[in-house]
Amino acid sequence: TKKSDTTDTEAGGREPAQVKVALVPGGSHPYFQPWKDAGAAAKSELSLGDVTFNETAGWDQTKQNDVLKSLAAQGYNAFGVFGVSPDNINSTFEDLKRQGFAVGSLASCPAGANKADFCLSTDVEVAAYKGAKAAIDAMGGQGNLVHLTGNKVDSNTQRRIKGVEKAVAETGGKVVLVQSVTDIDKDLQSAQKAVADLLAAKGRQIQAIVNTAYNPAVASAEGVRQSKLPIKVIAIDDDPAVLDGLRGGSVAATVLQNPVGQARVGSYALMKLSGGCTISEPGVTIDSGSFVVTRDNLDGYEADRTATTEALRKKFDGDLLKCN
Amino acid sequence: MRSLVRTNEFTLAVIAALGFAALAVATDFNLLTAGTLDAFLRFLALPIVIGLAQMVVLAVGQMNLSVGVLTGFCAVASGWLMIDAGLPAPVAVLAALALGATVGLVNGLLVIFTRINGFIVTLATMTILEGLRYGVNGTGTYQGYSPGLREFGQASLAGVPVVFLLAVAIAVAVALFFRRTVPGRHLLASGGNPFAARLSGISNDRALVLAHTLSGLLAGFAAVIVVAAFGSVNASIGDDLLLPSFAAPIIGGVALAGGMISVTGTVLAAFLVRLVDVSQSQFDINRRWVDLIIGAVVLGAVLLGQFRDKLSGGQR
Amino acid sequence: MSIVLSAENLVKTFPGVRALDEATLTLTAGSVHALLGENGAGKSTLIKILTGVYRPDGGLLRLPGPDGELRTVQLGNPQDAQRAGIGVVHQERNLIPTFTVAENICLQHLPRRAGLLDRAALRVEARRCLDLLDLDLDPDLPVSRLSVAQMQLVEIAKALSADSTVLLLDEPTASLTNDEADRLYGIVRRLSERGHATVLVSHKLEEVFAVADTVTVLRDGRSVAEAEPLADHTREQIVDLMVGRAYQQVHLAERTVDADTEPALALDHVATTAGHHDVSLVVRPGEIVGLYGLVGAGRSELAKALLGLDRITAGEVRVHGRPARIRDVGDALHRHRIGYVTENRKEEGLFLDQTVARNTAVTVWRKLARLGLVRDRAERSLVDEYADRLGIRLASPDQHAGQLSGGNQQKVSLAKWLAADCDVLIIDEPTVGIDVRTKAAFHELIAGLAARGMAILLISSDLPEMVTLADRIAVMREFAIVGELDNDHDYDRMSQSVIRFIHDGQGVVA
Amino acid sequence: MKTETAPAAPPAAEARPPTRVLPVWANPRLGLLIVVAALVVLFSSLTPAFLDPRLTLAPLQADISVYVVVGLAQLAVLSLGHMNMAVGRMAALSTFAMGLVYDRLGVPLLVGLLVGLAVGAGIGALAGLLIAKTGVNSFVVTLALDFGLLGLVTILYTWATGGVSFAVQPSGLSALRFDTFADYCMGDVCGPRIPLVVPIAVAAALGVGLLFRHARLGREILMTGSNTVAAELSGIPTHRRIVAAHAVSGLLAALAGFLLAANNGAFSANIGESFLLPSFLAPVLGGTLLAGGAVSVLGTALGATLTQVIYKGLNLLQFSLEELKLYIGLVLLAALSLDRLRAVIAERRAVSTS
Ligand SMILES: Nc1ncnc2c1ncn2[C@@H]1O[C@H](COP(=O)(O)OP(=O)(O)OP(=O)(O)O)[C@@H](O)[C@H]1O
Ligand SMILES: Nc1ncnc2c1ncn2[C@@H]1O[C@H](COP(=O)(O)OP(=O)(O)OP(=O)(O)O)[C@@H](O)[C@H]1O
Ligand SMILES: [Mg+2]
Ligand SMILES: [Mg+2]
Repeated sequence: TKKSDTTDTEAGGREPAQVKVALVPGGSHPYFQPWKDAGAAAKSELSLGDVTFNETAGWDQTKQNDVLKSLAAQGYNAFGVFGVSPDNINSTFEDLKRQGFAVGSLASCPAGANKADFCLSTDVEVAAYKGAKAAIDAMGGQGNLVHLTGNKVDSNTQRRIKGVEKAVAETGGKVVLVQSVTDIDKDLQSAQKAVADLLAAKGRQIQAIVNTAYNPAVASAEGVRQSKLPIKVIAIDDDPAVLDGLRGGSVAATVLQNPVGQARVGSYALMKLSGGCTISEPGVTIDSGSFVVTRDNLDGYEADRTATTEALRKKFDGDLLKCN
Repeated sequence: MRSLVRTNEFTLAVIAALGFAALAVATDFNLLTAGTLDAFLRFLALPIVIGLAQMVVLAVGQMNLSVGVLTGFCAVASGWLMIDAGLPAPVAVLAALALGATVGLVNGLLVIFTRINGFIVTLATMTILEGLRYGVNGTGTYQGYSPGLREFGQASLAGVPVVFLLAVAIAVAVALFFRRTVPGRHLLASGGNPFAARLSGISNDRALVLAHTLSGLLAGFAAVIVVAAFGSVNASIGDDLLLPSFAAPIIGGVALAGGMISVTGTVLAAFLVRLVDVSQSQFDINRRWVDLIIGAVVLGAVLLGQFRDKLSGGQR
Repeated sequence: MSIVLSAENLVKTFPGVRALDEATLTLTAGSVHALLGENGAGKSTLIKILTGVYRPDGGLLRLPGPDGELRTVQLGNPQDAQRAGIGVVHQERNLIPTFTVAENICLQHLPRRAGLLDRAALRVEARRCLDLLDLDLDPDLPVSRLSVAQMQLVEIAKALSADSTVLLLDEPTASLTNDEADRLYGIVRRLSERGHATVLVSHKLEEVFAVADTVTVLRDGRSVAEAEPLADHTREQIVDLMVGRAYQQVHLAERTVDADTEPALALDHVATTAGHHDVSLVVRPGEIVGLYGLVGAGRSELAKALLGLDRITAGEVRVHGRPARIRDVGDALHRHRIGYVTENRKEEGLFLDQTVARNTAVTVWRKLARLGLVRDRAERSLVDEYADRLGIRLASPDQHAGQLSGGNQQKVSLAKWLAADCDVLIIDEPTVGIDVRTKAAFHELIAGLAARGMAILLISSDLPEMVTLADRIAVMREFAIVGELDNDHDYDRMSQSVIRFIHDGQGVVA
Repeated sequence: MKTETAPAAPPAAEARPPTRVLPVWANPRLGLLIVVAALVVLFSSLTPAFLDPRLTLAPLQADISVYVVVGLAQLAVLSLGHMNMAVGRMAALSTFAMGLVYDRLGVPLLVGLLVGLAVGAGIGALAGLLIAKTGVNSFVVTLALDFGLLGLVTILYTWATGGVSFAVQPSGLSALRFDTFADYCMGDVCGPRIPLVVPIAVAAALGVGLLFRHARLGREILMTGSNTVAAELSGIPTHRRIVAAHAVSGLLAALAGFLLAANNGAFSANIGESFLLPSFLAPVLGGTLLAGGAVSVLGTALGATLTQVIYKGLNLLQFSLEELKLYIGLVLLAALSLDRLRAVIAERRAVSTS
């Protein structure tokens, strides 16, 4: 006979000092680096038991599951996770919730219904749309556009492609999306090679490149600069390499996301959930914001981001969390 | 003449020439325009050198799983030297080469002192190097280093990228080493029949260490090509080099068991793989289909080789 | 006469085996010294110690210094031995298959100029060594393209290339024709006249008596005769020393074959993709048919074509009267009960890194298996039985075949086909590298098999063996049968007829 | 009829001293076991969480189970001296088949598993057939197959699911994923805290062990690996044995894919992505040579255990990424060197005392 499932428990009743938050990205990536500091800040600000940042998963869902189990074994009880595989991560979330942990999906939402308590992430479709818009602006409203992105068989990539296509469609045929090049974010060298081949094959017909992944962004900025072609490059995120490109002119604009906000507000919400609050709409998805930055607003964007982060927290306090 | 026609290299050369011609026609000769040809050859340099780096250890019947990651490590380390330590480019280049050779030497010494299978040793050092490669600059990217070095990477001689010429020069040097130098012959003898080599007074241990050191040195050269030609480096460099490093020599006809190498075959095989790569961007083919095609091409090439062997075997 | 090498009380132990147990060898300048002993007596081990391949566990090795005084030395590796002027041909082939003949010959001291390999000098040096053997071989040919005999000759050229004062030859003639062997011994004699010393290991006692002047006999790793003049001994005495027991006659089983019996194996105007044409041959149950020819005549190839490894393009093969299409060895073994003992035990006969038990039982696992699982007990008793019958020297049935001495390996290679219990057995060069006692035992065994009704096709380049064993001798030349003779067991007469067939290339099929 | 002048036939081979058996501690498998035990002691003294039965030990066993089977899949062809560079993708294709039949036909867990195993065996057999028929190096054939399957698998997933994963959860899968025998009780007596997937892996290991130790098929595969020409000349149908070994490899890859899918809770395209290196690591650590002719199933199990223990322990110690990689490599090298040292000492002793 099977024993009844006594292990299933609900999160709740933990004092902030008992809450140990684990922020787990899918692997090492510049995008997640702000989580480290933001997590540490959240820890002291909210007097949490602990906040750790663990990027050892190496873009492998099995390894990430393993990392999560190890963290649980060490007493971490609240998890902010970027699921390596949006299509599989729900089972991992369920697994964690069964053990009575608060779980937030950070920076990426699972494909289909979200089984974590909430998902705080860039709306990638909106971000890609904004990037494409910026590209269309930069190329003067007409011409040929190319989209460079990551793993094709990933629901987020599909959403990004959709966002770019939407922006292109709005031009009513003045801008043509020549190509969406996928699967070139795994390592820098493949991105460089793909960009070089692309520029060689079609460089003269292209007016702009919009990137929705990091390695292609770095590679296309450098590649376009070297080829001296008049192509506008829209990058992503604010890694030093991208900001340098923005200042140097090889990057026309970049679409920023809000990793700091994800980590800080995410930790906050996880603490609240661990303390006995519930989420009013389980699995709710919240856009953590995206911002187009050009050389002109290089200095002001940080303030916008802080404001958005503050608004996010208010939103959680106001209508997302139910506490008694 | 007949014997030339029967070689694996000849088959590969024919396939490569036909493939290249077909692609040139199919792209309305866009392939032959300066820019396209330049990109084609520039990105051919790395697979050639990395294939040779694997080939020299295959020659003694070993494998080096760390070539790719070692290339990345040397590249990131030279980025660090130029940007964070502020050293001039020549120093960084020499350091990358020295670093590669040193790691290769350590691989070789570990293999002979522990007598652990080279496969496992290099798997372990690969993991260690992954850590080190990441440790240099985390997820950050180095770019904007030495303009001179990058110009060198972009330069062309009579329309041919200098880095490609460098790769060819390296290939010639490797061929010369195996063909014309005594240590090179000893290395091959040791790979062909270790026991017989030992009975002829050749030290198998020395051959192993030499092969691994050379492999590391070639990985160092690969790193220099990366740094010079591509303009930016980070800790992801080298992740996609492991399989190509095996594919080029093995398709090129190098025996896994050791003792037999083919520099020409390795170069031609790298050329073939690059050809598939380029057709993908020329025709906007889904990468997944490209994988299928590469699989088919590789199988086709070896089957053809087999067919040719059968034909020539039948003439005996 | 001055001593050029002295090995005293050498001891060498392998896990489970004491290969050398206080063996002593003294070599004087200008001598041709025979080193004799049964299979597994420790001859090769001794040679390997003298060339720095193995280090002895005990005993002394002394070589003359520059002043001629003997001095204790340690040979740590083969280079040390080379430097000490010791050249060697090991029993096993030790060539680099992908290298050219010239490179293999000069591998120990590749000539260089300006740091690079000097190919011209290499060719000259190789040519010189090949000329010593009157060998007309292209020095630029890769060794992998040579025949076994040619490889053997290249090995000898390699040993000569070092200009050694001591030459150790471990079974150098095992795969040579008589002509080639004679040429080799001519060189050996010339060298000894110039003061070089040679150690010769061979199981062909005729050769030994013809060439050597002194002899050391090993038995179970111990020297039972030390550097005695060979002239003081008769062949029989030497054999007694080797065997350690009084000389006895061996009786080959009596057989009578009825010429009307349905042949077990019949070839009717067979041609093959290997190049055979018009090959007709019958072997009846209880009969031993010899297939004689020079190396490369196509005898082994014929056997392999019969087993389906080459295609038969014309003619007919009949097994017990029924036309047979044999696809592979499994087919031959299980459907037609034909077995083939290969001449090349290392590459084709044995699984060197597997246990003797598995090597022996591999052909009969089908019979030993119940529900697909092999019964270890049955396998064990099978191995014990054949080790016993063939006198295989084993430390244990779980010993790897590669650790056995050459003769014992040959026995294992035969054992698996005896175990398979075939009607027809093709035996290819069964006694190459086999000691006299075992050779006689093999002969007795083969005759015994025939007496019990087995049909045997015996391929051999050893004419005395042929004359001893065969009922009829077919002679093959250039992939065709050029003649067939009834054997009257008179060596001189038979050899004359056979040689005539070979040289004239024509004869009447008897 | 005729008499030959030669000495008497030999009597039975004289009794020789039996082979000295190496001491128990010199057994290579035992060495690995000791290294594993030492690491377990080390890790549990460094972090007590290592002994947490629910959060560490149970998942650890489940992981080991997967990688033992992955190692066995490679071992099946290493026995021939071949390699299977497509283990991972064979697993992916097979789990696709499983997901498809669960999703479309709603078959029970076991039926889907069998379908997947059949697909795995089939694709393995195809690889074997190509290798045997063409004589092309197994590395090249399976590498090419790997590329081909990489494309095929994603194309298939896109076609069947529009994504990279089946949403279906056949009944029983979650039990395999979460339950241990401790969850099943007879009255008051509950089983040990061993995940349900463990017996599957144990059965696979026993099966492969039986195959290579006692079955004619397995032995003939080993002989083919040891010396193909000699095997051919001993009447072994080497082509069929090559096909069989590759089919077994594909079958085990499929099983590993199933176990991983059970552990992860989803049938998805990325199953098997990380199989390649571990598949070699486990058998080679366990003493199986790349040259063929000899395998060690127990060693493979211990090799997989060793790597997973190292990984788990270091994970628990919360190293940063660069430290983690560094230490995995170093611990691996150290463990192996110790094992080597032990073997060398054992050999010396055996020789000097016999
Ligand atoms: N590497 C080894 N490992 C274990 N045992 C060995 C090894 N080499 C030789 N032996 C054993 O040592 C003994 C002597 O072998 P050796 O090869 O010296 O005999 P031999 O006199 O040359 O015989 P043959 O005439 O058959 O060549 C044999 O019992 C053999 O099994
Ligand atoms: N005329 C030839 N030219 C080239 N190669 C030959 C020629 N004749 C024979 N060979 C090769 O030499 C080898 C020896 O042939 P085979 O084994 O059939 O001869 P054999 O009569 O059995 O001689 P043995 O067994 O004594 O060597 C084979 O590989 C065969 O292909
Ligand atoms: Mg011998
Ligand atoms: Mg022959």
